[in-house]
Amino acid sequence: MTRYSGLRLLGHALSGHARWPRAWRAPDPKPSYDVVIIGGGGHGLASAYYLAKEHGITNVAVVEKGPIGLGNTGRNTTIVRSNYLFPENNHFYEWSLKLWEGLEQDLNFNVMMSQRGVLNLFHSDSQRAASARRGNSMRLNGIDAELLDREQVKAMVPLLDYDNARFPVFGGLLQRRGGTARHDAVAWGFARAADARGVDIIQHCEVTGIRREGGRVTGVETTRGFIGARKVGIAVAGNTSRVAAMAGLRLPIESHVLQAFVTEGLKPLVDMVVTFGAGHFYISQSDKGGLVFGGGLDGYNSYAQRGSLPTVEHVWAAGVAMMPCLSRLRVLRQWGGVMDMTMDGSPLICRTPVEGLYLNGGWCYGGFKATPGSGWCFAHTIANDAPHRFNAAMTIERFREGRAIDERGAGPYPWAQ
Amino acid sequence: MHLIDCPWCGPRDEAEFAYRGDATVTRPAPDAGIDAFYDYVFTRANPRGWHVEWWHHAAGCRQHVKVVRHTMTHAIAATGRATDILEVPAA
Amino acid sequence: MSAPEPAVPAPRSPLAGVATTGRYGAAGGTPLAIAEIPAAIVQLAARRGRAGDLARAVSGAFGLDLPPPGRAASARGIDAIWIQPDAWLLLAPRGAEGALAAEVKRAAGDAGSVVDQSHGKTLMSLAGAAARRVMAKGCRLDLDAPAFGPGRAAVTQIAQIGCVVHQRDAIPTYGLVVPSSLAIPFFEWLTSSAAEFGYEVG
Amino acid sequence: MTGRAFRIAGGGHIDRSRTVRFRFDGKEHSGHPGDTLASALLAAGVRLVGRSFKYHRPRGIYSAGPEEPNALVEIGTGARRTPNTRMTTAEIHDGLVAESQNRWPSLRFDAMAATSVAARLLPAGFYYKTFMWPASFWEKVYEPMIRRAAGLGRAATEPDPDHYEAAHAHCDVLVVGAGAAGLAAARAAGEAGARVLLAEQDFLLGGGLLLEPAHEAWRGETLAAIIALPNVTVMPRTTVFGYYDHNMLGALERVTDHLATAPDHVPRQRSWTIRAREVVLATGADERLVAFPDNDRPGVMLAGAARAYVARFGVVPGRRVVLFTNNDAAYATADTLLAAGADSATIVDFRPFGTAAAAARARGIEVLPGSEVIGVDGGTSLYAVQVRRRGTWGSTQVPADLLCVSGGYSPAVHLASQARTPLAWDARIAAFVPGEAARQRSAGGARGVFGIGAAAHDGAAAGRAAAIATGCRVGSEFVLPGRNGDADPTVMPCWEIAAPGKAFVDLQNDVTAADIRLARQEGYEHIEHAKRYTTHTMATDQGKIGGLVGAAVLAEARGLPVEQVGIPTYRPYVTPVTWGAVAAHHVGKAFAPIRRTMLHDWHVRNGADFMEAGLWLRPGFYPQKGESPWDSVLREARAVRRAVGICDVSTLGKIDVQGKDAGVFLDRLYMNTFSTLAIGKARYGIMLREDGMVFDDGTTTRLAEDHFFVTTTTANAARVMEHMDLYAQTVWPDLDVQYCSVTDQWASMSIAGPKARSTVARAVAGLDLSNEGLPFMGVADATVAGCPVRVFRISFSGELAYEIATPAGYALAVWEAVLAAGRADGIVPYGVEALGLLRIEKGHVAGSELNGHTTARDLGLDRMAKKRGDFVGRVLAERPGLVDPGRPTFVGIRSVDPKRQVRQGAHLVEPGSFKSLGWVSSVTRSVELGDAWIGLALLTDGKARIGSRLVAAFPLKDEAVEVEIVSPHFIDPENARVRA
Ligand SMILES: Cc1cc2nc3c(=O)[nH]c(=O)nc-3n(C[C@H](O)[C@H](O)[C@H](O)COP(=O)(O)OP(=O)(O)OC[C@H]3O[C@@H](n4cnc5c(N)ncnc54)[C@H](O)[C@@H]3O)c2cc1C
Ligand SMILES: NC(=O)c1ccc[n+]([C@@H]2O[C@H](COP(=O)([O-])OP(=O)(O)OC[C@H]3O[C@@H](n4cnc5c(N)ncnc54)[C@H](O)[C@@H]3O)[C@@H](O)[C@H]2O)c1
Ligand SMILES: Cc1cc2nc3c(=O)[nH]c(=O)nc-3n(C[C@H](O)[C@H](O)[C@H](O)COP(=O)(O)O)c2cc1C
Ligand SMILES: [Zn+2]
Repeated sequence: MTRYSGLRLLGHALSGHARWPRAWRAPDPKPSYDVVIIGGGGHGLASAYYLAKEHGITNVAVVEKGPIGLGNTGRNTTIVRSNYLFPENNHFYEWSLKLWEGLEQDLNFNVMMSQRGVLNLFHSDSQRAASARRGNSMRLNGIDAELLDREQVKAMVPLLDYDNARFPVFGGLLQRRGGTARHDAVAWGFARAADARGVDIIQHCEVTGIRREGGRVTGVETTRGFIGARKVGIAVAGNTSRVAAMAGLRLPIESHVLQAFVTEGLKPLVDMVVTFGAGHFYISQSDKGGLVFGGGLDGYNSYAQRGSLPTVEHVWAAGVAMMPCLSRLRVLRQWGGVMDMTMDGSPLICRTPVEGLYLNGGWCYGGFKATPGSGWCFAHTIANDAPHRFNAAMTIERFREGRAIDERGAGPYPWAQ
Repeated sequence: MHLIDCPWCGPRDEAEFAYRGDATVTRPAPDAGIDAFYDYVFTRANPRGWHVEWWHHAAGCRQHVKVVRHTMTHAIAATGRATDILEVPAA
Repeated sequence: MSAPEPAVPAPRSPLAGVATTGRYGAAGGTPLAIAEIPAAIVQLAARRGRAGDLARAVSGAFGLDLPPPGRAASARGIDAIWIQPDAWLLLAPRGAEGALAAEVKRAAGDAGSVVDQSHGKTLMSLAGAAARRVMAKGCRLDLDAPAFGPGRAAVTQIAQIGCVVHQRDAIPTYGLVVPSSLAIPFFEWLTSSAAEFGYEVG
Repeated sequence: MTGRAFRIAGGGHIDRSRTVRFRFDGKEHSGHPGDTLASALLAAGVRLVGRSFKYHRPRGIYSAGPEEPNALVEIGTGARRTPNTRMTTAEIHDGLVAESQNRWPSLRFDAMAATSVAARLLPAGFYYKTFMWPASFWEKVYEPMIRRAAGLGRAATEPDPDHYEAAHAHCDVLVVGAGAAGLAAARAAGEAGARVLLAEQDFLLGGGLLLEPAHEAWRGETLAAIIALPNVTVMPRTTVFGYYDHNMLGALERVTDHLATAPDHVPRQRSWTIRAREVVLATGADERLVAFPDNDRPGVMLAGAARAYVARFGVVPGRRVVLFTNNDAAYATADTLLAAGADSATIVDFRPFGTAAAAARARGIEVLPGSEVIGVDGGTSLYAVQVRRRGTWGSTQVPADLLCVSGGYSPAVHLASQARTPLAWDARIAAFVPGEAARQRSAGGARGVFGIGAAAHDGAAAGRAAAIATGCRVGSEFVLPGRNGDADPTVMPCWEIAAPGKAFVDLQNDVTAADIRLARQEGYEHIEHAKRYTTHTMATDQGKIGGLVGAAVLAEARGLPVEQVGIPTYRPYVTPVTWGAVAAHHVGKAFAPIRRTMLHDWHVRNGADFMEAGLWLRPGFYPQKGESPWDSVLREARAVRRAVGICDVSTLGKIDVQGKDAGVFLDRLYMNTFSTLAIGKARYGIMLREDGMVFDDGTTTRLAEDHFFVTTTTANAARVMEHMDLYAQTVWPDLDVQYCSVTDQWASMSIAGPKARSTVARAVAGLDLSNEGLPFMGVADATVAGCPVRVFRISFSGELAYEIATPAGYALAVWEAVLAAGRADGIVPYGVEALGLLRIEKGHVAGSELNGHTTARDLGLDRMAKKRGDFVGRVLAERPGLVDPGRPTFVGIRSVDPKRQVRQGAHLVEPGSFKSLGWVSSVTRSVELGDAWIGLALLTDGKARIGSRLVAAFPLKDEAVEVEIVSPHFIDPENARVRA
């Protein structure tokens, strides 16, 4: 792998950039691999990378139906944080955040991880209490969190509506180590680093079946033929139910649309991630200057990566309600992604009832921040045929057993999670 | 934005409805046991294609409307009352 | 111990102090008319399988044919508006407390469930040539003919507030029934939407 | 340049009789009504208007419409400053103030232009490869630098003073675009009787017709005919920005932006949702640029735009003109400019010598066939163009102050593609055109039918077909322009001219053809990867004029036809949409409606401090002079414990349930049994979700055999109704049950305290309040001050208490009567805070315990479950994890040092440990326990720990408070008081 650096850039500039190599190869599939990962999103690519890096398993293919990184990895609002309530989640996400913190150097790819801070506003005593419970849980688990009062929030984000708000700002829960990263770069960076360790990244190769013999996985049928595998990992956010069904699994998942928006480019205006507590809305500013924002699910099953207007109306209204100066700005583009919503809003990284078949999915609207941690834990689970303690609770059986990890307490209603 | 033909109110905007999920699952008999209830409450076919589902006309007649809708195109093939059995197109 | 029985005082409007009579908004032209109408409001629902009995009973007692979905009907000063399958709102000029509910219950017998909503719901009216344009600022229904017209009614949502819309005549005049606890924000939406055309609160 | 006016004497669509004054970058300019900021500045001789995004290159006006990539400015001042506004669509008005953006210190001398020098170091994606060392520098140094350099205009930071509206429209046929095709479509559909909406983003209707004096008469007639049709609504200044499911389109109407002073009560902009049965997309076509070196210099402009400035705005954007084209249509630009007084025009035609060239020569115009532009000379303005014969080396310099470019036209398929209409490649025009779609058709330029005559005919046919599809009969025929004047639309594809230098495919984002090739070389060869790696088409114009060009460069590099490479996904918005317009009414205080109880005004008058409860405002407490919040809460609660208090509890959800099966219905919804409840009695009940967790609680009263009155928590009122709907309609449709919300019908107030009986007895008439007459959980009708009331003997506070419900219109009368009656008993109004204090002392659960995480067992409420029979949640509540004895259970806590505050949200840990054993759900200071801090908690092995001590840890404030674990029932565990 040609290492990237400022010096190298200078060198290539002299030769008119004519000699930059491919970031990753475009190999044909081999007849079989030790591990086939289905899905070339951030999670699939990270899984392959950590299989190679942490477990020395390099005979690995990532098969992706389209170009890599254009699923949810390529369309999310890029918030990275580990501010969860339950220990099952906060240990996992904290581990992921730790991996983010060194990711640039590890991958030799600038994923623009920017620890700008994530501020969750609250607007009532009961919301403050819920934030406090969560923040205290984080702190007890060694994760940074700060509880800000109204004045502290005002000093930090003066643009909020402090005078005329329908739901006044009471304060906020701040995680300074949270922030954003460049979504595309994450996929590309993992792809390049995995490829450098020998992983085959096979694009435009859709898995159409999962072959089993005697209850054991033997490989995958694809649009480019059968590919044998001793172990198969599913990491196909947005399509988890469909791919799992190829192995006869029926999951506690519904697929829903989540929309996102970006404004025209602006000079720096919002310098952290801010989430509204009185409506579905959150915002940050990208390095290019666009305000990237979103809200809640549209709230109906859908595999279409596009959404509907009622959600748009609510999200935009919430934005102006929270930050009145947004009103005059113009929104440039809206898009949607398909969220595999589990019945408790928490993910699955686990073995399945089919031997040799592993599942990584159900990321709901929060899996971008999990990318390195998810890949790391999934690789561990596949390599050892057993979960790491960070993902031990993220099983399918938890629903049957009554051990849901329901942060919001919303219950088995995916559209409300 | 979906236009849902409420069997009582006529075509109404999606904004008036609250989605209430898969209408193909039926509540098991009270003594059916945990597994049956687990299936009913948690597991979903979640098809990419035609889906029979509930849309509660929350801001209208407050009825649960049964809707056959395509989860890729969002086309609606049929709507009906809660007890209606609706035809689901082949593909 | 207990106090002597005074007369029932007049109920207070949820818009008391808010809907002040006068002319507002843009000047010139004929203003829209906005008013709160004190009304007795009763919710009537047929018992299971008794819709026919109920219809006959109501028709017999009030000369009123309970309307089908999407419609309203009027007779002897009572408006009936379809709101749900086998359920209607009956509206009449405000009289003695609970009188309409009692009369309706008497007529319906065990064929219907009757609930007094005279306090729970507030009736307003909006009238004038520009009324449809005002409504378009919050109402997602198609209020143009032939989709809507005199005698038509619908349950919908306006400015996030559940609302029964009843077109009473061709002017058009709309009767608007909203939950009383939300009457003020509804009135605020209504008047801010009407301001462009000028309006008079009566 | 000086001396000669750029404004020509006559023609076009501006009103020369009036002058409009405005400022650009501090300098005053003037123009005429009908001008855009762009045309007025061109008329004033201004050529440099902006700086590019990355290299800060000088830029001029490139187009004459919303596709503009360069000419973006900040318009307005102070709170009204609006960044990134396209000069090419902004109408001027007196007093308008515009400023250039993304430059420092000035437009002409932009220090950031230095990046241009380092451009070689900044190829596509350079930031992915650099700025990684040292690691800590990214956030501190590199990123702030990038952010300051990037971005475009500056947002105002004050709240927007303008107001906006949303509105809804319905029609049979929506026609988008009012060019020849759209006008004809609207007229045809309108005359057929359809209800038509015609939306046009421009302030003038006519599209390409506005450039054609020969067709002005037809435009006028057609417009008049349309306006005369009562069933057609014309919406100028209205951009249709998005095409959503089921023929719902979004549009933005700019209502007052063009006015110097806006009339009162009129919104600045209005967002429309338009539900159309049929849609005709007559959105025309966008002219494409050609990628040649320095194709971004001020003085380079699209050919159609140059023509528009002359023909529509009466402005000559240049005098020595070079026209670079690959199609016949652009020739008209040369003619138009010459006719308007340009000194010279040279046509550089990419194609071999043909009929158009011959005709132009015959008209005396110089034509260089088979030639191409390989560069321009100039910095902030243009003085020459480098032209070369194709296939040769070397070039000639043609002096010029304006270079008009036409790479052909791409149909504006944005909306069609958003609606998922498949696109097909049309080789004739080298562009994508929309394929078949249901309930939607494109017409005219929007589907590659170019030329006024052809477009008009196509539009009329589409309008007619759309009307017929909605059930109309064919309308009358009307005159359409002839097709003779239409130019041959065929183009010879010309995407990039291979020559050294920066050839831009995306002007605003500074993406060059070389960037696209680099992306491919590094493996980002899919169009969507190339887009993201280079940011091609991601600027505010979304690649309207260069998008396809970049795709073609990529295709060339990959050795594939363009149609196989495709273009990036079209998404809303066709042009960017004002945020506030879609937010509309629902901002500020109107973000969500405020629900008020009928006692609201009384609470205001009596100094209540309000708190939010869902949409409701409820009195939190009633501070008296000099009181701190805690002072008043404690005073109010003490009054209840020692004498009597009154609290407005009208916000509780109330549901009237009737029917033969009402009891059975409630039995199945609640853990408890209600069918056995005696008439005139109330019972507390718990409702579960189907997954076995607690959903809601409340009391239910039986008013008659077939009539119940259910109360819910304030927070869950609507959800409980939905829950009932789901089960009544889809699970047990055979039950005879009718129910409706009566939350607003009944106001209710709780009168609680040892003296409650005395107060209530004085207030109510016709009721025996003795324990025999109205026992605990009894209900009876009575009157207060002549108003009908229903008296419930129920208690949340743990004291002897009555809840008086009255039809809401009487609330004030009843409330005041009770207050008067209680004066002798020392009655005090108390708010939600005191209510919370009292219920915590009593150990009643509320929202913070019923948070969706708890089971009835956790809360010690499982004994309420009926032994037999079905109810929602029964089965799944028995899952192993939910009956696990390790689950946290409900306990009380009490600060060991009564002065030390315990906080809600603290966790319970062993001293010195970080392992959370549970959490504190509710806390208060207690009146019963001498102001001590007490609370409720959910704690692992809760029961077993009663009597032991733990630490309530609140690391967010570095607090650790020793607490004793106690029973959650701090007062009167035997319930003697409520039965007193
Ligand atoms: C609008 C939006 C905003 C979001 N915001 C955030 C946020 O701020 N923070 C956060 O943490 N998370 C966020 N998320 C969630 C986050 O994007 C996802 O959870 C995460 O990116 C999932 O990554 P993945 O690699 O699992 O999935 P993906 O990136 O979707 O990758 C799955 C891949 O599998 C491929 N695939 C599917 N089926 C097959 C098949 N049969 N054969 C081969 N390949 C197949 C797909 O093509 C796809 O490339 C957001 C999501 C959306 C849509
Ligand atoms: N080679 C050629 O001959 C050639 C090539 C391209 C275009 N043209 C032009 O094609 C025209 C054909 O007429 P036409 O009617 O199809 O196109 P047109 O360009 O005359 O009209 C399109 C209209 O639609 C409007 N519009 C576009 N998108 C819109 C949106 N989203 N919302 C609201 N309005 C929108 C535009 O402002 C414009 O007024 C001729 O006038 C000619 O000038 C000719
Ligand atoms: C963080 C982030 C920032 C984005 N910024 C822009 C932008 O500046 N301009 C733009 O056109 N699109 C932007 N997009 C949207 C993409 O163009 C694209 O719409 C999105 O990734 C979904 O892909 P799709 O539209 O191809 O389906 C951004 C997307 C994300 C996730
Ligand atoms: Zn309905």
